[in-house]
Amino acid sequence: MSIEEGAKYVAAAYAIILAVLVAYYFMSARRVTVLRRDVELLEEETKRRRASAGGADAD
Amino acid sequence: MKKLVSAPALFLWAGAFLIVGLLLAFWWAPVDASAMGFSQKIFYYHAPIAETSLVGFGVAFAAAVMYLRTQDLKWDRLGYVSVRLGLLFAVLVMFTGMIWGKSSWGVWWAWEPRLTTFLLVCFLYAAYFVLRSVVEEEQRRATYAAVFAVIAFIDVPITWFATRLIPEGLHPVVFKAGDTGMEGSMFASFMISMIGMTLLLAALIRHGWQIELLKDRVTDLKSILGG
Amino acid sequence: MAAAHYRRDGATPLEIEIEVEGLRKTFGRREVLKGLTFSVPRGGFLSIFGPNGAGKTTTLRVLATLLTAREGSVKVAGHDVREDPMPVRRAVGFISHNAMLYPDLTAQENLRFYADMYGVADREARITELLERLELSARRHDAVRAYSKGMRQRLAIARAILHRPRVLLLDEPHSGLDPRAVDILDGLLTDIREEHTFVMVTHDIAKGLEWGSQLMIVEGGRIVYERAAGVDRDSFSAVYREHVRDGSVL
Amino acid sequence: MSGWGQIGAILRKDLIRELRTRDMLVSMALFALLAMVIFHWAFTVRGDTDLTYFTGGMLWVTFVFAMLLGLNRSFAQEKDEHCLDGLLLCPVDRVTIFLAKTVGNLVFLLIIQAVAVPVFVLFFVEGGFLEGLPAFLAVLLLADLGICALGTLLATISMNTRSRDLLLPILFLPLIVPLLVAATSATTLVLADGAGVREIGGRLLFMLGFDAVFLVVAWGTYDFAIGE
Repeated sequence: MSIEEGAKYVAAAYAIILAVLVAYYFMSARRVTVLRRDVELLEEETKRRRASAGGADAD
Repeated sequence: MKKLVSAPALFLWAGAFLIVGLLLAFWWAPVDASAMGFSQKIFYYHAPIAETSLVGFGVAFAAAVMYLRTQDLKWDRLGYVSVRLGLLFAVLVMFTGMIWGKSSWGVWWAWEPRLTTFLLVCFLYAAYFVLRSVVEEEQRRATYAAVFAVIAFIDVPITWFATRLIPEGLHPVVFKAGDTGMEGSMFASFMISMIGMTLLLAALIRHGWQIELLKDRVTDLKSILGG
Repeated sequence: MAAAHYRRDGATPLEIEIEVEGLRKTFGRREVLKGLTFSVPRGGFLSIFGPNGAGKTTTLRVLATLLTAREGSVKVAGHDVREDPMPVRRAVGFISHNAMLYPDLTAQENLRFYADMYGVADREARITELLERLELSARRHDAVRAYSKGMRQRLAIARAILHRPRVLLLDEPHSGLDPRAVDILDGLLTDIREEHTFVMVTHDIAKGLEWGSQLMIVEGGRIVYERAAGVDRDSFSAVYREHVRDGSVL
Repeated sequence: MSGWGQIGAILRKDLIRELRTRDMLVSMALFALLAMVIFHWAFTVRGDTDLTYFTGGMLWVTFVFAMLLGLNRSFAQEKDEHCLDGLLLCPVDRVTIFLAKTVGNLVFLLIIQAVAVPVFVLFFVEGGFLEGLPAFLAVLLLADLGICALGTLLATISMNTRSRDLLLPILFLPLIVPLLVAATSATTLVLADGAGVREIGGRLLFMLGFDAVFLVVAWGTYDFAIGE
């Protein structure tokens, strides 16, 4: 196999792999952001409920 | 300090090392003088990916031991994420290994010890996910998964050794690149790629772990709100 | 049977046999026991009531060392169940609605197996004694597969008290028994009542009140009601309905 | 009671049960003999094919799969009748249970091999066999020990899961491959090339190491595998 042919294989493989890994990274980064927001919303909701429930218990 | 090891920081470091490693490998390190020729360049990411895959399984092993000692589910999540990434890298090893095989031996697959080992490792860690999927109770699932992660990790070097017991002469053993001494420039390029790939794994594990922990938190909060 | 078998040096009549403090048990992220604290003196009989999923059986299995809880301290017969399980296992007999017998073995073979596991010194004599007392002598060489539910349950009792435990844990022992088997079980409980400390988990209010010297209602992993015995059935049922949301099961 | 006495008690119980019902042994033996016939069809490409070189592979593939049948059964009753709870209530080290079950499975495997190996040799091996017997037995024992130890550990895990019998081979086969490679190549060297203990020493040592490693691993993890 000539050097040019080999280079084609090698370059293509490296490009594909790096693309996969970088895409994986950004997908998981997005996922973290979305989940963080979900948790924040849910925590606020829990706090609000607890506040109102605490008021009811005091009666 | 915390900022320096956060996932984005790790990712940036990984990127820097990988790019430098790539440049060095293609423009600085000499073209291999043997029959491998230019395709030997694949070595600069094939071997780091293989090493990174094993690091992933090693992290899973450590997490499994931690889980068994503490019964804290966060270690189960770390183990799960590490196995998943280790397996992803192991599959990539097969992929680059096959390309190497095609470009230097002219076949897509050879029963060469290292490739065979990684094939078995893929099966082994695929079983980890099957095991997880058939245990409903969370604590039990974590315990079994941890026990299996310990067994599997110990089996990896044994498998690697066993594939060398297969009688030679049936298939040509061509793969000798790593065994011969490397030139300094080759070694430096190789090490930089290796560090970069490991940092990339660290960034991915951090994110994955965070995702699992956040998912748990969401489930908990939902059950508080729902109940 | 002589009470001397069960006495340990320095034992006083009111010694605490079972001591549970702040017991918490989680399955994964689901908390099943949320901090139980109770104790049973030697010779006491604790009846635990509560709806399904309240954590009654889990409590019993922690006492028997079948489950480990990471929070809280549990002592049975003077030994911590987590740190020192072996003496606890020797001190505990467990009777549940599952007989835990090998169907392909005969009654005698089953008892021999368990006797060897516990290291019962007078194995043959003890087995003969128990089989006679439980009216199973005639069928001792039959495979357990051929036994009726009641007979299996009687043999399960023999299995549980074979090694002369100090503490007996009963998990719904009356469930699924025919009236005749209930009579035999109750007769046997009467026989061994004096020498043992009991914890019984039950749905059966009548049986629980009949036997218990201490009563406890568990719901949602918490003790919601506790008192000494001496209460009639109607008022206890009222209490139960008051504390347990789905009290209608009784 | 000592651990040895308890191992004896569990072993005796399992043997009585098996000799009375024979459900494991009969299906394992029939499987091994059937596998032989099927291998003959599968590998005989011409009328005069010499299968000696395939005997090692055929033997160990057969035994590993036969053992999978047995392993699935060996915990079935403990689980179905809740006898496992009874066993765990006893004052017994969990490792003792592991050792007793491993020895029990080893006994069953050896019984099957006592039937199957002579038939295999008769059917497939051309030439002498007796001079290779010591080497062959060494391979047999070392491989059996590893198969039974690892198999018992994994069967304990799989019996507690939803899919039981389906899970065991998926966990067991990839882990046992190293041992299988060593046992197969050693057996082939003995049967086809007339190698003695000395020539296959490296492989024997490897199998010994494998057995030791997994006995230690089981020692450390069996509590977790069988508990809760």
